[in-house]
Amino acid sequence: MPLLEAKGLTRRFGGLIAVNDFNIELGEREMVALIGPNGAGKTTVFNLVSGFYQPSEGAITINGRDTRGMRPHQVTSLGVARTFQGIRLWGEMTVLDNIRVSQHYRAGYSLLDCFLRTKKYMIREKEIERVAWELLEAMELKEYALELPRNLSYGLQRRVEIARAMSLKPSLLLLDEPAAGLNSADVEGLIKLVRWIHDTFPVTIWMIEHQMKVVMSLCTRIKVVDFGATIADGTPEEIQNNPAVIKAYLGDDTI
Amino acid sequence: MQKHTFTISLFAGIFLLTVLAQFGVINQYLVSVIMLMGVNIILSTSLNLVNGYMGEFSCGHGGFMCVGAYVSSVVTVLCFSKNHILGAPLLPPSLALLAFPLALAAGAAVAAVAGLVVAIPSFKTRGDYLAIITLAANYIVISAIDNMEIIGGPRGFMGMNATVNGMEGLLDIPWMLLWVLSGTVFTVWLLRRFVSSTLGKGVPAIAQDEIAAEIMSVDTNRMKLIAFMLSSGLAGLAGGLFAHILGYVNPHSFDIMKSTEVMVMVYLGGMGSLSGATLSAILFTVLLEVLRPLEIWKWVVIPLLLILLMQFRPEGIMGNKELSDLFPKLKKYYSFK
Amino acid sequence: MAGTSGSPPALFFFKRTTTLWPSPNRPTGHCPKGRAVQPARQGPIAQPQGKVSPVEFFQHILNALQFGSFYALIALGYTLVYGVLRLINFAHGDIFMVGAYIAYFVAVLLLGGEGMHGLGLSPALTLAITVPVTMILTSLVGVTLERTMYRPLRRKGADRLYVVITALMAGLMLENGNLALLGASRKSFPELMEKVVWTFGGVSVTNLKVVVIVAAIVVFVLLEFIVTKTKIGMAMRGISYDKFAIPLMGIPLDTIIVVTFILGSSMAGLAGILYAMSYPILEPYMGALIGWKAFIAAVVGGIGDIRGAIVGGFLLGFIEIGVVAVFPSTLRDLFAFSVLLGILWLKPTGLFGVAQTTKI
Amino acid sequence: MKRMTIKVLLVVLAMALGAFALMGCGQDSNVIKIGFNLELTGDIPKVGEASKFAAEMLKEDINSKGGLEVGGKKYKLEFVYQDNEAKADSAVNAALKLITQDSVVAIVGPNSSKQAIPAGGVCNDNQTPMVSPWSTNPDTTKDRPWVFRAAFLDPFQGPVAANFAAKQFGAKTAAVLFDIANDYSKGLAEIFKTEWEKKAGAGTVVAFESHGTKDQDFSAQLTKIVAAKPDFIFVPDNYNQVALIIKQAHDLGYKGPFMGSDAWGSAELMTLCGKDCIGQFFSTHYAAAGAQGATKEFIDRYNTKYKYVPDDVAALTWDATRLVLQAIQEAGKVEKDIKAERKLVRDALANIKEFAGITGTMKFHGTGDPDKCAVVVQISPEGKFEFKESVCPQ
Repeated sequence: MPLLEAKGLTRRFGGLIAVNDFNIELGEREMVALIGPNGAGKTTVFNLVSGFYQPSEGAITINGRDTRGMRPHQVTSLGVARTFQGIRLWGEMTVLDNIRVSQHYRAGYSLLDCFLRTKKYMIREKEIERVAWELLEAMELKEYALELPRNLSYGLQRRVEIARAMSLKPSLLLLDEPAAGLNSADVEGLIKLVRWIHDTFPVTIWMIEHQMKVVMSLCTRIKVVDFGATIADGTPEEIQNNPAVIKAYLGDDTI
Repeated sequence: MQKHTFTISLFAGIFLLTVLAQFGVINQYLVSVIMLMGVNIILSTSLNLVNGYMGEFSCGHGGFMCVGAYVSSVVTVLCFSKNHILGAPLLPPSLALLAFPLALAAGAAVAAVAGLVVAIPSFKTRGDYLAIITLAANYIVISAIDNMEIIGGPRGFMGMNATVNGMEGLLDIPWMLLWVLSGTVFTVWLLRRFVSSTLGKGVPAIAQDEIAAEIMSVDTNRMKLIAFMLSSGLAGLAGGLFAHILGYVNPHSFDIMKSTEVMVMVYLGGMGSLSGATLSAILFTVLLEVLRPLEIWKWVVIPLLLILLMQFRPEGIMGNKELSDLFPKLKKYYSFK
Repeated sequence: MAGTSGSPPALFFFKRTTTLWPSPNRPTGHCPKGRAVQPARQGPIAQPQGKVSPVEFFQHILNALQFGSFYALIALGYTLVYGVLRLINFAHGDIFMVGAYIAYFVAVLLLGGEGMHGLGLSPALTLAITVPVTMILTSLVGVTLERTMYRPLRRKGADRLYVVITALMAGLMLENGNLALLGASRKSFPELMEKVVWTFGGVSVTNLKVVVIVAAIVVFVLLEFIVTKTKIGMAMRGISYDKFAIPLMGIPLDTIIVVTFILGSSMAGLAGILYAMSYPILEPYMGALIGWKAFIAAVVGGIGDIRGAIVGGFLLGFIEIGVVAVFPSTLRDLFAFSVLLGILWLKPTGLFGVAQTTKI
Repeated sequence: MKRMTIKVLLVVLAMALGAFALMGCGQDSNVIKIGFNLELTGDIPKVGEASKFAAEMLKEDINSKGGLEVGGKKYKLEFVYQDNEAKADSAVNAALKLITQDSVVAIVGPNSSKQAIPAGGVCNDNQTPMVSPWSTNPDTTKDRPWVFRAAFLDPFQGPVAANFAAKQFGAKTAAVLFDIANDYSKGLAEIFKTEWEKKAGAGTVVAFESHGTKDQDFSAQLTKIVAAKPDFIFVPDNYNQVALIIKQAHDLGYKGPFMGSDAWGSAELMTLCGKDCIGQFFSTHYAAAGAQGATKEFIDRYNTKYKYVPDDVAALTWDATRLVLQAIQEAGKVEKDIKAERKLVRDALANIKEFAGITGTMKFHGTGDPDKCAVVVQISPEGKFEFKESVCPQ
């Protein structure tokens, strides 16, 4: 059974069709890219998968669970984590707290536990704390644990956002243009990071990315969309020599 | 041991105050000011959960206070004093000590339920539209009570003293002071524990980026529900205490003016700071009393002071920091975990 | 109040208004329910008028139009400032009060009476002078608040709610400062307009009522024009979309803001005069309640939108008066605010407000 | 830096608390202190102001004569005024401050029942005599031996208005417009209603409408009332609203008479209401126009001092304060110990069976509530309140 399965996914905004009959199947530990010109509807696909939008038509199943009608936090608790095109960290909370709060659904104790500081509460909180520190440690963010995100560099903020997503222990990680606005050095770091994540954790990574460098060096499979419709699907090599793609896409990109 | 210094000194303080009041070292007036101070602390800290931590703009806190005040008063009056409509007392005064906290709890509970009126719309709407809903809720509560003859309508409602006397009949100490102080400590303790937990940290997450919160697995609706109901419930508690301090309630003691005062305390203290809310509540109460001699000018001077303060500290006294953040030394004197 | 049918012109007038404003039909529609509620609330005596007679109905509509106009005029001030600054200017209700007092002093100065022997001008002339002078002076008050209190806070990048609280405090200061300076005795506003009562088959209209309603509509048209057609208006709308881009476009932010405050406060001033003429008793707290209610009206209409303010204002007027007309008036606030709350439950961003779609 | 500011703020706060704890002043053996718990700010500042003016006038009188003579010794009077902001909680604090900090012998006020009821409770618990000049709610003095009042109660005034209106207008039906948020107004309205329907039969109160305290537009209520075609309208409301109500009623084409209550009795009524009020009637404590003796003297002096004719609150405060002073004198001696002194005064107050006030003679029967005659006045074309008839309790 595929991890993620999207069938005939369609989303309309009024007259505009943002996503049109989009299909995809993602298996365990895949690393797939979704590319396409600006406004092709890539982010909309992610929004549909992460439950932020409801599909106009079609269905999404994650681990065999139909996510239609679920609210985003429910979808997330099925093991879908994502980052955002524009960074959306909680600016007034320390990096550590950012990573603690994102484990909210795993808190798993009641309000009463929280008031009475029951054993259960203590165990859970310790667990959350531990996971947070481990992640920070692993992702070389430890020394920033008590900083406010808005005081960090852009690259670091990206890193924190990915860490926050990973703290959800996802089986599917959606990265929405992780390399956007990074300098070449940071991009190198990012590539390393993503690969490391993919090697260390049992997670499928699906990314939207414009920088072919990143896509080509990471992904085993690429899906190309334009005007909401899929125009190509295959290995990097196939995509690179796919006339449709070249026509629609490579024209306005820099490799 | 040192970790508990704070807690111990807190309870020692309460004990000391009660003793002082008992032997009239601090007079009735100061006692009543301290009690109202406590009520104000409860109000400002509880509203701070919504207006500070959650970044909403609720300006109807007085309404929930009103609900709590009336419910708990009706309960105690039903139980312990003969009322021309509600009839003879149901319980002997000796039970007052047991029944009083229950009455307070009842008031708080009903107020919390009333909080739903605001909480449910808050799923869909935010900011100023929600502000209006709270405002309307406040008006509705007051107008509703105005129309309830059975609890006196605009004439107000009294007879709560019987309960206080009942408690003093058992043991003659300033019970209300004790209740208010413990209520205050309880509130701050409760809120402190809530906002310091991972669960509670979902609330500021909503304030700072609701979408990120929702997608990062925070059940925003549940958090909003908790925040609003907790806040209004505690306001109800404050109302219950207030009613039994005065021994008389009048719906128009809880109008927009009251809500405004509470809001002022919250923003004066700083959004998202419990110690700030506490400090500002104390400061505000003291200000109200110290400036009495100014008579009419008092209500010109107080706003002026507040405006100036905001000009100099646009984030309120404490900003969103706690005392312990600013004086880390304090940390080793208490443990809230 | 004998006679039931209005004379043709009156009826024509009223017909148009009713088609314009369907809202009053709602309460009358609920009429039977109202009767059902009444005995429970009202004790044994039943209201004699089983249903609202047509004459009474038109009278109510007229009253609603008049009071709605005041709500609308004040709501406009809220909405203008809000539209530009996202700031709820809670001092606005008290600026309105100050406007009324300014009008009073100007009028008395020109007219004489009230203990001081003024220039002894004719009422008509006095009115002609009072209106502009009051509007100018009131807008000065508004601008002063903006310059001395709001702007410094904005400069410091304070949270928007701190500015709101400052506004609240400023309002309190205006109220109580007035009380402390002028004493507790209320002021009686001189009659600047010979009151005429027209009666169309039992429906009474004073010329003042008509003036008020007309004024509200004229102001609305004027503002709508300014905001949609003029350069400055476009800039105002621009700011409400993006506060940071506008200065980059070379539009002076502060000028726009000041102009906004001038517009809003002068509206409050105008409302103050008309209010003082219709309810000629001035007291320091007169602005508080109507201020809150006008704010509610503005939000229900969809704050930041001028049509919203107008519709919200009249709607509130109609709801309040409709409730009184149909139910026992003791329930006015209860029902009126419940209706508003219901509207916001159904349309969370007000009647004209647009939901902000967040893009991620 | 930030930490510094906070430290400073904390220090200031601490100092404020300290200063505040040390407040309250020393005793002076030959001064008698009387406290006033008044609505100087808030909804009804005019009421507080009038009370204060009257009290000041009385104080100057007595102190100019060397003070109040008790047991052959003259004591200077000291009046302490506390603003209760027209709030219940503030009134309680004000009362407690007067009792404990300023250690006054007795307290005059609060005026409005919303403040007077809780304040009365506090005074009773702390065994300090309190006299409310204006509060008409029975609860204020109920079961409170230490609390007295100078005004008559609603249950007496209601019938007065009803009977008079029936006689004067030959009215069969009545309409009532009252202030729902004002317990005085609401109470009186209800008593009037029951009284009227007792006389003229059920359903003869053809309209029973209410409004809010700060409302200024009554057109909707009045439209209903006018449509109900009552023989007269009873308006137990504060004078400022009365002025608007009558004007608006006339705008709506109502020609009939109005009947009012003692809350009309303010000098401001005529300046606010003008010609619309002429010819209307209301029941009150005393008629300013055509008053004789002490009453006239008081009115004239007040008028010259403060430039307006005193309203009933002023007159009642004058009486309430004099009631306290008389009690102090009849006590015959002044105890050093404040508690004992209060006891003396309270007993003396309770012993006063009859008191000749400028608002008429008051008879007390140990309830703390006076029996006194109400007068009905008509507003003359010159805007004077002219004595029409006097109604005394049987």
